[in-house]
Amino acid sequence: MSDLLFLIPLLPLIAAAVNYIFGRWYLRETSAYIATAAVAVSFALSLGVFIDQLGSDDPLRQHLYDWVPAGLFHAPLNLYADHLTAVMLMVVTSVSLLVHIYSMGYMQGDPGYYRFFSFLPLFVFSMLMLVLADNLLVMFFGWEAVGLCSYLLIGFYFRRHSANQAAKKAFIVNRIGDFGFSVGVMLLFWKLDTIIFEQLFDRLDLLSTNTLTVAALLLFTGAVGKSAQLPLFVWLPDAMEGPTPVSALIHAATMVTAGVYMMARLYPVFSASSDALLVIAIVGALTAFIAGTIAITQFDIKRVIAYSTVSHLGFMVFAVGVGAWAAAIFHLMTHAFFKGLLFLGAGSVIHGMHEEQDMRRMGGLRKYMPTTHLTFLIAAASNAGIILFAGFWSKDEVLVGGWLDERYILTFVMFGAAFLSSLYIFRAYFMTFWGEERFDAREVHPHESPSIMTVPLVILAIPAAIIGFAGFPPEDGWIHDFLEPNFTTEQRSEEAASAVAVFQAEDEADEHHVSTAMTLTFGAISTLLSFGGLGVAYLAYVRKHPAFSPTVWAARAGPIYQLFANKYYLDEIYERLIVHPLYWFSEQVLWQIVDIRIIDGAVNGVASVVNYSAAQLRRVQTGFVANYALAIAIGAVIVIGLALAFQSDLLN
Amino acid sequence: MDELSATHFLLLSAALFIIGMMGVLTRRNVIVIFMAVELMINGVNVALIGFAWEQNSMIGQSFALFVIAVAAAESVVGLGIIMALQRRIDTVDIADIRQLRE
Amino acid sequence: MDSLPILSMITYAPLVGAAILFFASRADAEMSRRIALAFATISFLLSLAMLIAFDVNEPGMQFTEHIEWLPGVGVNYDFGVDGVSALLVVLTTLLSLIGVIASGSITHRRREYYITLLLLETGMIGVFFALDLFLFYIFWELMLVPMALLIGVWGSANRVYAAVKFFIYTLAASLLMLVGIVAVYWENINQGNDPTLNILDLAAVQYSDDFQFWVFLAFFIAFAVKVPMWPFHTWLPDAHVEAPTVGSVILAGVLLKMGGYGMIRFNLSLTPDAAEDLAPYIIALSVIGIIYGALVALVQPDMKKLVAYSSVSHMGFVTLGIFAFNMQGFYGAMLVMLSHGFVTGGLFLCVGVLYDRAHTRLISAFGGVVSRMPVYAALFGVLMLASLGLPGLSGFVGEFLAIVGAFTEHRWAGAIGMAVVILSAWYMMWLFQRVVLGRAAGEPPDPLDGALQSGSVPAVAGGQGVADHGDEWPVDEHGVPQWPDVTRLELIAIVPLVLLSIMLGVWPGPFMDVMRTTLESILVPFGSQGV
Amino acid sequence: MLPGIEKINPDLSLLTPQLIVLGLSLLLLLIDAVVPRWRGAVMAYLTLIGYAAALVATFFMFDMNESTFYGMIRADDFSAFVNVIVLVAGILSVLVSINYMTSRAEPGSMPVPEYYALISFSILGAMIVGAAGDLVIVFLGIEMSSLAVYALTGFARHRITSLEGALKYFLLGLFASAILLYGMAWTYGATGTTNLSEIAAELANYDTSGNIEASLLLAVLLLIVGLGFKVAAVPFHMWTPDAYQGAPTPVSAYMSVIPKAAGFAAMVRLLVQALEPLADEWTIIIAILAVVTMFFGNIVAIAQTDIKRMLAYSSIGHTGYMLAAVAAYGASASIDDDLSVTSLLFYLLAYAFMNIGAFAIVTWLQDRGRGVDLSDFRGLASQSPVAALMMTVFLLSLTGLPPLVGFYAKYYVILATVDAGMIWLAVAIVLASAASAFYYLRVIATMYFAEAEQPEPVGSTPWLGAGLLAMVAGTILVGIFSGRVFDLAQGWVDALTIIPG
Amino acid sequence: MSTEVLIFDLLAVVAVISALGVVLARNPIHSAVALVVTFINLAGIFVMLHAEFLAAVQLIVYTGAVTVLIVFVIFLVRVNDLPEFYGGNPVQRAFAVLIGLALFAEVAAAILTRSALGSTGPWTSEVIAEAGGNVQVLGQLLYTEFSIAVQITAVVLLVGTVAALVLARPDSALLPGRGKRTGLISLGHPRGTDREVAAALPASLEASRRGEAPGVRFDDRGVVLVDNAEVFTESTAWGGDRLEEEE
Repeated sequence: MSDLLFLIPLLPLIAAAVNYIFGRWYLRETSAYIATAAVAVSFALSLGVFIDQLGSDDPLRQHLYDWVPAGLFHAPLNLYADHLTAVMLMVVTSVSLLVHIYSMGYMQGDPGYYRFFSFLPLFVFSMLMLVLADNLLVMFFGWEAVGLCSYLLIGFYFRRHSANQAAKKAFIVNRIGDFGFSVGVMLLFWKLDTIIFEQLFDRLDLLSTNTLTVAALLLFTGAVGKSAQLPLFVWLPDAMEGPTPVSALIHAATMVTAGVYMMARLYPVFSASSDALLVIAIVGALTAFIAGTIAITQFDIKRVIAYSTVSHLGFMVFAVGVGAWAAAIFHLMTHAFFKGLLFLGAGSVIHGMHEEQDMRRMGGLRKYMPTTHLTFLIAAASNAGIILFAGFWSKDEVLVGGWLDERYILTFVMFGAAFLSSLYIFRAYFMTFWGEERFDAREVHPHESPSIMTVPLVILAIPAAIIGFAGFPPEDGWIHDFLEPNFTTEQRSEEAASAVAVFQAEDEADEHHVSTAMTLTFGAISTLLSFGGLGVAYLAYVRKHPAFSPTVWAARAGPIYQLFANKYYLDEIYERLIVHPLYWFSEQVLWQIVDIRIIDGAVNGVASVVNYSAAQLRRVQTGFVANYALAIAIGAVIVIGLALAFQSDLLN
Repeated sequence: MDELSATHFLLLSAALFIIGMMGVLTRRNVIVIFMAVELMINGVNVALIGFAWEQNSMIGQSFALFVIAVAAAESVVGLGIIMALQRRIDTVDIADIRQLRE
Repeated sequence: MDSLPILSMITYAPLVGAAILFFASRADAEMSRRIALAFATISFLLSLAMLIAFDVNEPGMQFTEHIEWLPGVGVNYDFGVDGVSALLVVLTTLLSLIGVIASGSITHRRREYYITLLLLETGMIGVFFALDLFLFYIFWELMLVPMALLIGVWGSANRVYAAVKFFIYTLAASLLMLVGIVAVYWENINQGNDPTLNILDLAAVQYSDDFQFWVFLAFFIAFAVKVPMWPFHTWLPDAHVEAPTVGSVILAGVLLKMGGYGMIRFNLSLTPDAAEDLAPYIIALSVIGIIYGALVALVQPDMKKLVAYSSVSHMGFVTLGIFAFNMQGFYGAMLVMLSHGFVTGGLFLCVGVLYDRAHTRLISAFGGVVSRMPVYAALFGVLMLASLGLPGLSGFVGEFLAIVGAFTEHRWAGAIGMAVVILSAWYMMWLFQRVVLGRAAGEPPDPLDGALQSGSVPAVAGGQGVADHGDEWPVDEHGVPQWPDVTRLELIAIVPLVLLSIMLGVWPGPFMDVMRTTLESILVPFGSQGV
Repeated sequence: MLPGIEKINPDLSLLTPQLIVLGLSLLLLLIDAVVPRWRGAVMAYLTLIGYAAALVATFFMFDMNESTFYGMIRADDFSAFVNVIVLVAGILSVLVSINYMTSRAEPGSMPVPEYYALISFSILGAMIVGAAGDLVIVFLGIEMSSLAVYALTGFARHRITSLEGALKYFLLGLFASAILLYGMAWTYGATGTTNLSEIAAELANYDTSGNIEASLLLAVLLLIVGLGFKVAAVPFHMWTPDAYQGAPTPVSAYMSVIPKAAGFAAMVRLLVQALEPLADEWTIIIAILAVVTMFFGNIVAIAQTDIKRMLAYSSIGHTGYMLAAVAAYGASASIDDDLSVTSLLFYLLAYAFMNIGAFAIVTWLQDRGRGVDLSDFRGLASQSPVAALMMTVFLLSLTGLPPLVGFYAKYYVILATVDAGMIWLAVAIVLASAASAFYYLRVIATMYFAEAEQPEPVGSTPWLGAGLLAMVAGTILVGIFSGRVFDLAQGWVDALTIIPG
Repeated sequence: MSTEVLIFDLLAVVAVISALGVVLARNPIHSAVALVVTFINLAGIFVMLHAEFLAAVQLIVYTGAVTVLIVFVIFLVRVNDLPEFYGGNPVQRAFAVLIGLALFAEVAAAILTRSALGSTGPWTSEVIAEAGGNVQVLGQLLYTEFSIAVQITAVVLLVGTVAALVLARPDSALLPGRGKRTGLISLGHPRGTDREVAAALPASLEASRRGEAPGVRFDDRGVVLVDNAEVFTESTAWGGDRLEEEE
């Protein structure tokens, strides 16, 4: 199996290259089949890897070639698949495959069809490289490459200014995170002389706690960018400029979770620094809550889902921060399916509504598009954490993890986020599928999408509904066992081990002996919160209960509502405080003053001084012979005088 | 300074030399400048002959002879230039002869 | 010199071509072009052969040539190539060949143009081969004149200023190097050695710290101006903007490399102690240059200026890497040089393609080029991404290694230098967005443009500025000139660079193999880890 | 004890080149009187043949170190090399002159026959300075050379500026001659002899470790001032721009090299040979003069638009470099390795090729009816690419750009100065060179980058063309094959051998 | 104070005073006369220095030839037009005096501090007398040690002659045949100089400018080309070549 590992990313890459080069003139529609087939084979192979890993604790490895053999900084292109990778492979290839199929319908007739089916497998390739990497540099390659694909696909409609802006913004904001990430990589390399994961983990005990904390925080910066955490999440809502399948695949299911995956992959680094984890937990919790508050004020269906994504990424990051590693990955997995499904469903709605995205111009769609409605409902329930649906199990575990880690305040914040996630998703659901038809029926004729789109929805709905049982019973399900090897620290040196051992002992005691009572309590709270959200949404948007009227509440909340609706003015703050000053500084200070006036001014100044002195000195030459003779005489007197004074015995 | 010594002659030579030089520096009439230079050269000759007298060598006198001869040749050339110039522009004032400048 | 003098053949093939062109006064433009092409190709093929025959395990000089020249003053004709120069020479011959190919848009005094180009090539190759300081200096200055002529004769509006500035700036700086060369020459003799100017012999001598300091400065300033390092960079934007396309390509692709090459070859080997002492200051300047170049590039209204300032930024990595004194830094510096040659060369060609069509380089005059020139957009896009350091393309490996190298020695410098990944993405993507993406001036906006923004951002039509299109191209109903996509010649010129930059990003191994042993041997005096 | 009148038995063979040139000069005068119809070209051929013969004779004069005429005449490698410089420069100047003399570039007519005679006399004077072994001979040689050049400067007698240049040159030259003479008198007074070798021998007994006696120093200083005038060192340079600008262009070309060569030959003979024991004193003075000179010349040249005047200032700048070479004297442990005068001689030879070359292009343009202003060069590259290319070669060589001879010359000077421990002087040289690039480049820029305004220059000047070719070849090749030339020049150390009269 | 010193002082003082006269006299003729006085005094001093031959040469060459030459030139350039003035502006004069005094101080310091070399040469007055006198000894030296210098001096004198001839001889001597000549007259320059532009042209020229006068052409430099230059030389004010003087 390990010999075929390279095919998993390679096939999509080939598809991407072939489609890009030949797509425009030769392949055209055929490109979709090539891409889908490649991804399908990748999926099959991933399945093989998964099955292989199910029964084995030995990771699969494949050495391809030495990518960057720069002395100690040795970055071989190795593929590596352990349990964690296997889970990610499954998630990535399955969702990708479905999105590919779905896109064949969704993108029908688009002039950039071939381009789409070139970028999409390229993304799959990049994501698979990220997942399969065995060292930091290859991971960084995948990390940046998915960013590129995100850029290409957000800006897919490159004739739209807003799409271009969003694409650029996504890339640049991501790069801020990447900056931190790469400094983290360099820090680890500097201290440990390697960037290969396994060697890195072996040598971690050489690091002081402070260094570890710094390294972990730097690496986390990468995750903040990629996984759209506070304060860098601003790019993700704008990323909805891309075609909806892209949002489903990249900005919900896979790419944005790369940050979480990265932290899981670097578990030994992160788990060794409790300070860093605390920061991570706080960021995650705040992100989850704040994104939720924004989501309830949005009217664009994709934006609601986008903020929901941010919020759920916050859940995952929070899980990492409180040491609930398995829960984080578990939530990542369930979220991939239900959020992918939500986006695809939203895409189907948009498709059926002739590119309308504003929920205020929708309503009552359930009778026009039943399949979409049903699958969307399943996904929404999962997202809201309605009991038995996938999202419930994973979210519940995150909350329990927070409590067990004794982050009580944060856990309460997370409760709020959980309530909000139920509220906004059902708000969206009800606004879209229930209530009166607010669109102009003369122009818009809602219709169900073709089966090429609905079939993936149905397929995706299955895991979105039931995949949660992979984590049943809570804290002790299959997923926990499977990921166990990834999240235990081994092989620590004596002294470090003793220090960690205590911590770990407590940890294990807490984690693996969760009382049934606690499980039940948290299940109850979760259920309460999710139904609470559902209920409020129902009352407000279906029953139009005056006590829950959104307009009234919006007016009552006033500035707070404005704050939410304007996403805390983060974009504006960045624009005013960073972007504009930077432009001003670059142009007015650096370029116009430092460069042109000072540096170049000095250069030209030398020339001017020379020219000026030339113009002045030439006037010495008066044309008057007596002056010339005088010059000679003065020169003689000076030369003779000085020489006599200094060199002769006259004065000395 | 009771005895006649080379110092006397050297001082005289210096005086002549410098008076000549000041003539070159102050006069505007080309011909007078020319005369001033002759003064300088005579100053040199006094020095040469003075040194020869002091050292009992004839080299100085011989040198002075060549100086006089060369000075004569120079006079010829100089006066030739003055004549040629005077033929073009009717002046011997160097303040008028300053088209070439700066 | 028993074997074939292949290095001399590589060097003087273009010179022969130039001489033939010079005397072939009847040759018309097309003929001149063919002759130039032939000799540039010969040089390129010979250099490839040299690279193939190159023994990567040999740290010293290879294919050496030695002719006694001016024995009285220790000057000899010494040629040789090692892992550092081999690649740069091939880069030079390649870019020169591409330069000849891409010169189709030159319309006047074409014979002289090709003569200049070929002379320039000889000068550039000689710089990399020369082992004798005197010979090196000759080649170093030799290329000044053709380059200044390229800018001054075939450049655009403000070309005279740019040419003169380029010439005097670099001349002034390199003249100090001449004093340094002479000082080293005498110091070597004063230590009781035979008169020589061979760099290998001179490097074997231990000089006093004080002496090293001054000699280091003398050499360094010459190279720093060439690199160009902040704050010696202001000639570059002017030169680039005014130079013809090929001039810019060669300027960016090869001339700037000579600075980095010179530092590795001369500063490090002659004055290792001074280099180590002064490294912190140089690192600081490099970092300033990296960030500064990027920030200033951000606000440039002119495409070439933007790329020029980005060069300042990129070349900062070269000095950063070199003065980190470890393997990563060296690799990084070398790879950045190669990558910058491919990528910036390619970018200038891309700018040239647009300039040939629109006769302006103002960014504001463009927009939506992709709709009319999709192939062009793809090529430009790849180069843009390579320039901003996307992993898998050429820019990344070098820059990352350079920073890793710097980081292990100077934490803050590495960290701050890394921040340029944000800025480089910013200015390159913004450039790409304004020029290639979007819409041309006059085109109506997309109905869905800004639909997501809930009305806060107005829909934006294409580029605001108006280019002077003349009647050269047919226009569509919006008055947008329908430029043809890249021609076959342009494709031949740009595609190799694109492919090379991909290759360098995906598989830099072969490149690194060539330089490995040499870099390791250069590193020996610095006793650094990292082998 | 009367020394009997012995029959003097001089070895005239040691003066072969000088005698050839003297014979040539007299022959030219004679022809003018006897066969007036041979005026013009025939005289030019004769002149060229004569110089070539003298040059050939000179090559037999190397590797000699003898004296004759009671030590008044030295035949050593230094004098031979000076002969080479002035004869090469003479040949080149004549080649530049031939067509100019008959062109209509100057108003009125010029007395052509005397022209070649005067040039020959001037060259003879310079050669005599080179071979001088006595103060008297130095003086006479300089005067012979100068007198002829005064007349040549005013050769375009119908042009007032020509006469004005001659007058200024003459008056100041006379003034400087007086100062130089005064210095010689003082030297004589301090040492009791005028023989250069004997002066050196005399001074060798003198304690030069501490402060020098004022009168001796005065002698040195007056000599420096006088010679400084001859070589156009600032602030004794004032005549240079006016004389160069006023003189007919071929004469400007001529006098940019040969009187300068004579001046430097005198400087070497007087300072290096005779006053060698006082080297510590005069090197520093010369060094300071060198710096002032190179900067003043090169900077003021920037402000000039008249090419001849610009080249005049440029020649002042080059004087600075040559002075630097002289100032570098005395540093080497072994005098046989002393590069100072070697580099000076090489510089002079290089300078002959490139500077006469630059003037030759100006002449070339004048022959075709153009002026000597910078604007007359506009767009020359598109009208006469070869002429423009040649001018570029000369100017770049003057800038000191490799691989042209000017670079080698400058390199050797820097080599010498650094050897002498005067790094600051070397730095000054390179900075001044950079400044000089300003105005040299401006001419190149005008030729290449500006649009032509005047009609294409037409005309036929075969001799000038031949001369230009020779000078371009020299400018390119002399540097590359400078090894042998340099060895020849290194023979100057012969001059330091003390051969009493 | 010996008689010698007294005589010397007398001669020296007169020489210096007359030298000052040369420099200070307003009229160049007076300068010339003062110069002659100086020379004569110097001749006397030469005699004191046992340089009898040089004294004679001084009288003959300087007071004879040179002064005569000078006076000749003064006449040539018309005495009435001679400028009678001192040097340019007062600053120049002040500087000149200052510089002169400074230089004199420097030289005098050198003179007064010098250590005399003493009698190094063989030519004491006895030896000279034995050889037959100053002239004999000098002659002997000139024919032996200085023989080459004498010859070179001869060439120098020849050069001087040729140079003066080249500059001063009239054009007519150069040009074969005096028949039909093309003269060059610069209209823009009064008195043939390049300095000022004529305020008004003579009427005949105005006519010729209109093309009415035969045998006259204008070229583009503002120069009149005439077939017969004499026609236009009625006024020396703008006659270029003073051709009438050569007739």
